[in-house]
Amino acid sequence: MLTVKHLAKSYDGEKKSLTDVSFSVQPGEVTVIIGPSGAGKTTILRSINQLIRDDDGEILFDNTDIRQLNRAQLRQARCRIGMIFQNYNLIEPLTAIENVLHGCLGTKSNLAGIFSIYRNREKEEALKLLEKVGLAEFAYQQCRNLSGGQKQRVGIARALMQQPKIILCDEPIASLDPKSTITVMDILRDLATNDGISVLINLHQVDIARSYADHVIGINNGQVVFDDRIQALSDTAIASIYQKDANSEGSVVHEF
Amino acid sequence: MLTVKHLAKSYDGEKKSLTDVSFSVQPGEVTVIIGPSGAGKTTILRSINQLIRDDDGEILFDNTDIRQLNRAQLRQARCRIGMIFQNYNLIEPLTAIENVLHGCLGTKSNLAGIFSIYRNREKEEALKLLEKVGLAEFAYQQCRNLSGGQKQRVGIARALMQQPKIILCDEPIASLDPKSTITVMDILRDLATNDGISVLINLHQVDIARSYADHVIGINNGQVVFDDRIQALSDTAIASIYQKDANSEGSVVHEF
Amino acid sequence: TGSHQNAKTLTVVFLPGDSAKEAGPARTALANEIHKATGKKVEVKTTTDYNVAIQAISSGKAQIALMGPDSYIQAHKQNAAVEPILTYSGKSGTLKDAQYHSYIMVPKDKANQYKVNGKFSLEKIKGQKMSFVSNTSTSGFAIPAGAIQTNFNLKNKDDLQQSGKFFSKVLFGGSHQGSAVNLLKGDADVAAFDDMDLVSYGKFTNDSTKAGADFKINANAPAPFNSVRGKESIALAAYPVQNEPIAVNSKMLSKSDTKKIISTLTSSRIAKDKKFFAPSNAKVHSLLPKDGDTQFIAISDKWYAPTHKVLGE
Amino acid sequence: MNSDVQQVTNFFNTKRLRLSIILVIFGLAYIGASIGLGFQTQSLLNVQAGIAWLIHNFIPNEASQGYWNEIIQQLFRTFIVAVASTTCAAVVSLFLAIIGAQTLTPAITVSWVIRCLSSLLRNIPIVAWAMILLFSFKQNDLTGFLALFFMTLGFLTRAFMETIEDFGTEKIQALQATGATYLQVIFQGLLPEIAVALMTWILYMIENNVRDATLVGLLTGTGIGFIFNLYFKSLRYGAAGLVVLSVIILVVAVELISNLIGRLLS
Amino acid sequence: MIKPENQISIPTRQPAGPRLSIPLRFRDRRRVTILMTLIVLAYITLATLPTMIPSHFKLGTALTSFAENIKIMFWQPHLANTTFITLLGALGQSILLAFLTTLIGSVLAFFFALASTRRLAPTYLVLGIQSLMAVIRAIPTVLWVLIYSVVFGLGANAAVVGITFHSVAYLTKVYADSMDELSPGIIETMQAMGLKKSAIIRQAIIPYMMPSYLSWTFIRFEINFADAIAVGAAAGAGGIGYQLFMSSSFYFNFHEVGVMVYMILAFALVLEIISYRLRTATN
Ligand SMILES: Nc1ncnc2c1ncn2[C@@H]1O[C@H](COP(=O)(O)OP(=O)(O)OP(=O)(O)O)[C@@H](O)[C@H]1O
Ligand SMILES: Nc1ncnc2c1ncn2[C@@H]1O[C@H](COP(=O)(O)OP(=O)(O)OP(=O)(O)O)[C@@H](O)[C@H]1O
Ligand SMILES: [Mg+2]
Ligand SMILES: [Mg+2]
Repeated sequence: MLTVKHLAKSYDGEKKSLTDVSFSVQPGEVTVIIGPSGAGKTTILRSINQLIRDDDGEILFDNTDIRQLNRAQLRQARCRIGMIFQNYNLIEPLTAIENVLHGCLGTKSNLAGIFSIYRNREKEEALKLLEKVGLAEFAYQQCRNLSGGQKQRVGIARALMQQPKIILCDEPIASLDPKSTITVMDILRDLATNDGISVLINLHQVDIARSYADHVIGINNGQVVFDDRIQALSDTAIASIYQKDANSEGSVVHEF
Repeated sequence: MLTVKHLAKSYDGEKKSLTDVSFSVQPGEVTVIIGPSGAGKTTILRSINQLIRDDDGEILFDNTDIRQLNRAQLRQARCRIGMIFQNYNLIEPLTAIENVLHGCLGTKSNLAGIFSIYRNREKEEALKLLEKVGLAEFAYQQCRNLSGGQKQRVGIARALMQQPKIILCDEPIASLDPKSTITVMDILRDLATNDGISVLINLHQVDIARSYADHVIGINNGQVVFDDRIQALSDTAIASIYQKDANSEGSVVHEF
Repeated sequence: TGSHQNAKTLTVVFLPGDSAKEAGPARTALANEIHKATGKKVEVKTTTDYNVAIQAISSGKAQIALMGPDSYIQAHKQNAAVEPILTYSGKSGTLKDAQYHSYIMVPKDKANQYKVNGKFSLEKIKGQKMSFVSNTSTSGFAIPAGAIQTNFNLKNKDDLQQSGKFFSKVLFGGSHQGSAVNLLKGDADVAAFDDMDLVSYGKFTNDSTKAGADFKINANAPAPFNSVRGKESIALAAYPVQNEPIAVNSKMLSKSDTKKIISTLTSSRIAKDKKFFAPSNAKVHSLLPKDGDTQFIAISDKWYAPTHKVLGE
Repeated sequence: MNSDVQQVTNFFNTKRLRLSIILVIFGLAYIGASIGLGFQTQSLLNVQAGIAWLIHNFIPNEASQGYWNEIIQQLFRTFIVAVASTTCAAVVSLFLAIIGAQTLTPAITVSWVIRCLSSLLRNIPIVAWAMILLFSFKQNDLTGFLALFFMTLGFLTRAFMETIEDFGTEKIQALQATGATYLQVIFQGLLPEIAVALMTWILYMIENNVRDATLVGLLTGTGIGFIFNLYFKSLRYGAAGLVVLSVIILVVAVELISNLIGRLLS
Repeated sequence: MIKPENQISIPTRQPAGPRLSIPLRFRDRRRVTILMTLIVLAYITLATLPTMIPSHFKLGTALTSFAENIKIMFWQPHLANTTFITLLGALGQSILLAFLTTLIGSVLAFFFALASTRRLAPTYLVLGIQSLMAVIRAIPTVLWVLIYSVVFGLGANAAVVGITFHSVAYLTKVYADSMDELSPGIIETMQAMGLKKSAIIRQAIIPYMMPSYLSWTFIRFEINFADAIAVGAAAGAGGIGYQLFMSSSFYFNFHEVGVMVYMILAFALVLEIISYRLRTATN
């Protein structure tokens, strides 16, 4: 499904944020990336759909290297990659259904995008997805009036609207209360198990990872230090993932 | 010291926020008011120094009814009542020592207030108080640069500068981390025990009340439902204080 | 509070309403002469605001003013104590030609359209695009508009100032130059302006005192005439405008001071002083233009009777 | 005396000294500026004389009632010029602000060019605009329109650009990540989010331009400014007072309407 | 706090049966307001813009002449009727005028603001002062100056008083608004300690207000500088505005206008740098 090979990235051309990162993600599985703050988790995720341009390596998605695509092709590819953010990043003054419908903008013309012209089929699909995440009755609420957990579920519905093969989640539950956390993680788990979508999640909470992940990738200081089934994640493994790297300058704050 | 009799208050003339509240506070004791959110704790405290005008009852402070005083007399009375707030309410752009000195402005002339003219004795006192709350070295720091716990201690020093007979604290530790909580509560406890000041505290944390209070008043839906020594505060008593009142409309959210 | 005839300082106000030609040194020179004559401190104030100047001299905040005839008439109307003491003569050195001319002009190539019975006439200017100087200008508005008002029997001059009333369009050029440019560039069909302000840009090729006067822009005229060099315009009508006065507020300035000022300024020394009178093509900006024997001449309000009449005030 | 107390005393003395120095500097600057300008402070105390004069002379009298028609008509023209210039400037500046905002610009040089342009437009005095335009476009509403248009363009471009930049990049990226195009991101993401802020700016500018239109009218001989000048200079103070009154009514009305819209938006 | 989910429950289910078209939103006040406002503005603009263009208007000529003048202004600035020193003096006069009016205005406005903030003053005073200020603000500065120049006569007094009028009205509003933003707890706390009003103002309000007071005052200085120029031109009140008016309206010398515009831009640049410094310093 998705294979990342020898990925490297440095923001300032000096300090390396990623060095030779390789891993792959299987369909129908929840893969969790854990690691201390500043390890490079966000950088990996944003490289996958090229929101940031990395320096070197290969990112094979459906057997094509995303890094080689031109602008139009990249847009095409992005249509099949859902993404979920810590701050939801919904357009707050718009209704939930409008935000969900943004998920299909990638397949539509500029004109349709400008004047919000959607097919009935698409609208129906959006309503169905809102129902799926348990927000059917909030379809016509402005997103600014929703709670954090509700917003994140709209975010998931938006990602699903893209009919994605993979969903990338950057700390999807960091701003949520415990109850919403469970609702959201349950939905993500369900997407992998029942819909066969690959789910790749950045997380800070190891306990959550334990309950929901199939596979875990540990990152420390821009390098993959752990890559195995969840069952193999021992306490010593965790300690080594979160260990303060002797080489890295500055202090790395552990936030979990 | 302070005796409240048959206090009543309604903000909108309809819904009663306080009904027939009576209790009294002894010098040298820590009295804690507990109760669910919206029960009327803040209303009681603010009635005592007449920051809000209540509707009916008596508030005897030093044997005079505070409610009958004219403006000038009320200002006099307020000089002897210290108050501590959840949000500290310090003048953030000013230094700690200036904030503490504000505590003695109530007894001074207009001119002194405008030109910050203080006696040497007052300056000495302010420094001593800052030392007492453990902030001697922060005297010349702007308050905006202090941490929450430090700010609250400046707030206490300011209240002490008033040479109060009673200190009213409205959830003094709600915004503090556990360590600061203990520092602040220890100081308040000490003021009662060693300086003989009456300390009246609104609290949400029952466990803290248990460790620091001499006397507990339980409020529910604007009425006193418990008024006894701390030792009498059984688990059933707590349950009855926090029980959702069947008569009250709306949902009462328990935040403790 | 009575008159302040013995005020220690005299204030002289200048209103560069009609003429843009005065310059700082010339104003200072006038102030110096008045100072020498009266022994009092003299302050010079300049303003572009017509009301301010009128208000200043009529209320007595200023004792002496150099202002256009129209402004003087207004000030005199407000306070009869405002009186003209001097004006400057024409070429002859007498009051006979102490005047310049205000014209209602049209482009030369269209001039024949305005003839009625073979004579130039105002009849056909109604409904045209008109350009005035500004509504506070004597020769660029008050006089020509007064003439139009009389000619067409209008109630007042308001309709002459606004587009779509008497004229299809009314422009204000801001200065005599601007009004002339409006005409020559074709932005206006008819324009009002005077000769005094335009002498350095062009010449009259025939009798400049009556209808039919032909004004031609010099071949080397500077901005703003650079794009209309060589163009000609014909006067439908020409009106004499009496030269501007130096006016005083007689309540505020003592008789003896007035006399001293008059005798100093009418002296031949002043008439020769380049700061006061210099040909319009001279390098220095003089206070007033010199032509032949131009000099200051004492006058009284009576002399302005013709202007009073034209303005109907 | 205790050295700690001395320190506190010094602290307050330093503060007081600093304040006094600042006050003295401003006091001297005030005196200097007054002398430089020839301003007499006591004239501030004569303000009421001015008000009295105003009331005495500007009270619209019988005669001035006849001017209502004219005034209403010019007032309306002035209002129209203010609204039209703001609206047109808003459209252009929204476009400029989008391609100029650092978060959305196609190239950073474009952003700088637009920034400089807007600063230039804003800082050229409106007097200069009015005069240059008057020379080429002559006396008509178009001149006033253009003068206000250029000023507003400079101002709104800057304001819109800051609004867009405050909006941040995260939400834009979220839409880009769904494969949306540049235009789609702007219309579906950016505009709905900043619509209220833009509206507030536009309303503020209309209010401001109604006032400035009077000034521009005065300079270019159009609209309400022109007839104020006309009546004022012909010493018809009653009519001029009526003009001032009508300007007050218009500006206050615009302010009230914009407050109402503002409340509906919040 | 977690909001209970059933708190917001607007009936949003669609009626059953075949759905021809699914709406994207129900009526939303904000959206309707924006749309209505935009429609009204667009209508006014489109309907009246053509009427502004005079008949027989030669756009081409006008534009060429405009471009020509802009070119003269910016590419060929030089002086003819005045000297650079005179202009510098005039610019200085405009700056002094702006400075003086801002200074007087900000001091007066501070007291008016105290009397018109809801935090300290009774409602009738608040409403009274604020309406008065709204009326004063409604009259354009230049009219104030024109009117006062007749009352006071010649000199700077009229300009100073006229611009000050507007400054006071403007600053009173913004000062009062920023005082209203002050947390009510601050003043209440001081009252709870028995402080007098004067002490509360000096010890609590002023320290909190200082940054916004400074930045608003500076903004007003920039506005007053622009006003000083405008007033110089339109009301003959002197300064660089007067020179600008003479050059452009009397002498038609756009070369000279160019020099003055450059001088004004240079000062505006200085102001912009100072305001940038101020902003970064207070942040
Ligand atoms: N835009 C940027 N410019 C420069 N350096 C950056 C940028 N974004 C991230 N970095 C650096 O790259 C490294 C990896 O950052 P990244 O955000 O990927 O970490 P992370 O694992 O997601 O951390 P967190 O758990 O705090 O989100 C860090 O050292 C960070 O300082
Ligand atoms: N300013 C006010 N206007 C109207 N009603 C008020 C006001 N302040 C408080 N109330 C009402 O009075 C009642 C008591 O409020 P109060 O703030 O005293 O409760 P509390 O016990 O302090 O609650 P909390 O623990 O949340 O601080 C509540 O029902 C509240 O809604
Ligand atoms: Mg991250
Ligand atoms: Mg409370």
